[in-house]
Amino acid sequence: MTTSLALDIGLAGLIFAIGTWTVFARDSLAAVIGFVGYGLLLAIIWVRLSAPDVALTEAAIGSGMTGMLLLGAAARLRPAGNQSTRTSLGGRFAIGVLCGMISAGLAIAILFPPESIPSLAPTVMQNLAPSGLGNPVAGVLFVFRALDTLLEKVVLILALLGVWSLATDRAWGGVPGLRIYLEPSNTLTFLAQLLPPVGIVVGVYMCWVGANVPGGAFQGGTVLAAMWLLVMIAGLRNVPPIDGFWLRFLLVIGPVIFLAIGLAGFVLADAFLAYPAGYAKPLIVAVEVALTLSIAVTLGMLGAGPPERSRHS
Amino acid sequence: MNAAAWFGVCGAALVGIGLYGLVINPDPLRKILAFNLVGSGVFLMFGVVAKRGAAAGLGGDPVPQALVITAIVVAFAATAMAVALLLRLFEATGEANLDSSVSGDAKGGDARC
Amino acid sequence: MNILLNVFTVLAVVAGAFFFLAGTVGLLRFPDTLTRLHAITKADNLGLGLIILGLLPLTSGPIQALKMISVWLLVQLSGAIVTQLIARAVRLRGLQE
Amino acid sequence: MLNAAGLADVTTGGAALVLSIVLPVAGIVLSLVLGGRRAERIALVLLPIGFAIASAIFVQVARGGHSLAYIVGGWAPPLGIVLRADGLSATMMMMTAVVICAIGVFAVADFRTSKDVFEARAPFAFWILLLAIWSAMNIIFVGGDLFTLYVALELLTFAAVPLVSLDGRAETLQAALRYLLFAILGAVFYLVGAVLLYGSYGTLDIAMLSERVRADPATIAAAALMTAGLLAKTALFPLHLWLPPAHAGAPAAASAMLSALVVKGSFFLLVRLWFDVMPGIPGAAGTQVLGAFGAAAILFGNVLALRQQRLKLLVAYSTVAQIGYLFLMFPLAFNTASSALESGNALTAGILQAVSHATAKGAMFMSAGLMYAALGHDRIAGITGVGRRLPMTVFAFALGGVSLIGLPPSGGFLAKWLLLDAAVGSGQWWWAATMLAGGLLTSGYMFLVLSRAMTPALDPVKLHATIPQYQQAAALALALCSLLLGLVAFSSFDVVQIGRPTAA
Repeated sequence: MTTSLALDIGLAGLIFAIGTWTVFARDSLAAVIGFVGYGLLLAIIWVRLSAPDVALTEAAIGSGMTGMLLLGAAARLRPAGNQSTRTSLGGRFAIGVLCGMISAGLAIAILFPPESIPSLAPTVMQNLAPSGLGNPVAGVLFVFRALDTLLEKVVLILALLGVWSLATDRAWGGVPGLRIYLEPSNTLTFLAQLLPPVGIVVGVYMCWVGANVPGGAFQGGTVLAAMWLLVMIAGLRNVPPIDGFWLRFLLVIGPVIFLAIGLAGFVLADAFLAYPAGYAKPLIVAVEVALTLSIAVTLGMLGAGPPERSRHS
Repeated sequence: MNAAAWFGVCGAALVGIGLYGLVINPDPLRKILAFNLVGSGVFLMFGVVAKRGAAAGLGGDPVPQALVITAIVVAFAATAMAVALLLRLFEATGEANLDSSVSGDAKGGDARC
Repeated sequence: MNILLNVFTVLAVVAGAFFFLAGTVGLLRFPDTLTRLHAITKADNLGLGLIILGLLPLTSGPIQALKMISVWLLVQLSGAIVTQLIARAVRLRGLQE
Repeated sequence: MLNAAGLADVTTGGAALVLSIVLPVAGIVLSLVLGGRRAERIALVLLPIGFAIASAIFVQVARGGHSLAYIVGGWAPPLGIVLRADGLSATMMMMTAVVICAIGVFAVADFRTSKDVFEARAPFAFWILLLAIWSAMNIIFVGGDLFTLYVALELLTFAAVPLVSLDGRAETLQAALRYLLFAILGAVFYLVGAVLLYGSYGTLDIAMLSERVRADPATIAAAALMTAGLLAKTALFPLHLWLPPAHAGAPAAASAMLSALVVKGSFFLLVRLWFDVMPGIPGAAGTQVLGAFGAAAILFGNVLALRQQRLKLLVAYSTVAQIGYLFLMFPLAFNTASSALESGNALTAGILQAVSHATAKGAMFMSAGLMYAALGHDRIAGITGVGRRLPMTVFAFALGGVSLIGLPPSGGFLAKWLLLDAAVGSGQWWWAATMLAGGLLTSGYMFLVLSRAMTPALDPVKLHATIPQYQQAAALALALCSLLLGLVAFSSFDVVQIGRPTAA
């Protein structure tokens, strides 16, 4: 057994241990904090699986943004405690056996791959050149399976609409109350002044290089969203009301441009979501830039929660 | 067994443990957390499939990798909506429960503790 | 020269790892929030700093080295401020646990 | 670009498939940025256009006698994504268009932005969600790629859950959260299956998978997990617990959409999976198990419906029962000789049941909602005499019931007749017995409601709100669709079978 294999097994074991702990921990807040650490370790596994794009996404969205939402919720729900009844011992045992069987089945399915392992990697590399992209993952997301990426952005927007729809009728069009409430303090303000310039550079960089090296609209957009949330939490900028024109505009600019370029493909190229020969890369970069903005705004507003105060009060 | 296979087993185990937590834990927040465990386990298995398909000078098959990115974003959207619903439910009833029947007003009839 | 640099890398990384270990033990074993914060900041600042210092000779160029140093600086910044905020919260709400 | 020459004939007819997806999406983003009551106007403009597109696809498929396809971006599978519309998709798309349009007309009265505000919460959200549901349903019907279908499934969930809690009452919030947890877990199960299939076959395209699929452990595990996930989303007994509170608690127009359409989305994926991707995998035992769940759903759902005190809950439980009928087609379509699922009359019957239930249930939820609005409550004990005041509404409710029971000439009759015929023909009399018992129970609760509604009240019924004629007309139109659907028996050919492997 080589050292690196031993380290990988240790990493997998550690991740499983933390995952198990988040299920059984008594305190919800502690479990959520464990989950954030779990997400960061998972990002390392993704690097080990030669998937740096996924690692960035997991760290930014799977661990960072999800962790922030869950932390805010755990802090708010703390006084609730838990009055519901627990499952009986026999029931727990039966469910445990069932879950164990599912795990075992999945493990067997993944441990015995077919004799010839299928892969689309060669096909992707053969067809990537005309698009001018250097990052094959970006190629799959924006060239070969652009429809999925477009729909996924619609999913995000719908989730935001769903969150907003939970507001009271009176608060509609008003300002979201940030879930994570911190007393204003000088140190936080200091951080919110110092970090965003760096963060914005990082976010823009991630989006910009995403066409050629790991990174891209989702990762960059998440970093921008985090910076925006930080500035709002520190009170340096107000949370915008949800019916503001610019907010709505930025929210949809990504899918709108994506859709427009896709529809133009009917006329200028040979199909919907096809790029005219020679213009693929600039068009994809345009889509990525617009998507980064939209994703930043969507994630930021998802973090801020449903509107709680009417604009005028 | 190579490292990827171990990660695959880890993913399968995470699906099971997450599923257990999702069914057993009465607290909705912990259910949401457990759902994220199940999701990450599934993604990890997809990552192993990608790693197995390493070819053409790439460390892994880029198609499943791209699909995982999409799936992570979708799972986040689900979490965001679930958390918002949960907080709104807590605000409306003062408790965060899925199994007790809640009524419109917070002081509803049943005094279960 | 090369061997010297390698020895330097190993020493610095091992020292950094030691601080991480110590910080983790402190986080788990110390009695209250403030002392735990004290332990974990040591791991952050010194441990990460030493590891990055040790890795600097292995970087492929000044840009990469700069990136790694900026990682350390950012961790310093966020670590210090978050610690400050937690300590403040503890002071405001009284010592718990 | 990949074989551009060979694509030309595939892509020309298929552009309508893209439009059927993209148009509602464009409506969603436009509504968000323009805001206010323009969301309603955009939706109302898109309703007829979308209807025209669905009709065009339906006519093209029915006339041409073969399925349509569109290769998105010019990238053929396994790299790219194909949209396909066979007879199955065209039928379901047409059904969705009809139901959505009726619901759109119905909802104009309930989701109007009042004059004194620029934008109001419920109407704004409702009209966008309506478009989102339409788009998601269309993707599910024409998607040819298992992952695109996963995204569509999630899109459907994120459109459906906010509809449940649109009222904002505590119990609907709870129902919505429970629904969301069921739905996202179901989707994750579906995704695991897709992962395993990709790992074995290197493609997610349905047509390519159907050629490559083998009965190895990974594939069987994938089939089982995907089925379980989709059953949770379809609310087949015993995974139905989330459905009644969610469907009964939503506003009438939303309930109609959830019960008529949303559960059909995951059901349709199940049909695709079992009939198209892996007809040979489930085996006799698998189909019998699925049928048994269906039979249990019929009996259980109907008995519970019979015991409900509230009209909307009764209608919701009847959905649980009617979903059961959909699953009887699996054992009945199973051919023991070839040991595979065959697309014959049983498949046609199942799809017909889906379509007639969608139209009937849409009508029934609308009428139940109108009675609720008129009386201020929906206690079945208190609806005495409402038949006099709202004859059109009660008539629509009754016609919907006719289809649920399976009386001629309704679509429900034809569907159940075909199922019975298949059950008797294949010697599986136990399904026939279940269906007959289910029909009796259904007539029981329909009689209970209608006899109350038609009994003259002692003192005149006071209506809390005036019910616009067009709302009643929308409900009645859907009910008539369901009633007249049975007449397709007189047409000589079967649209559902177009593009099926065995039909050619």
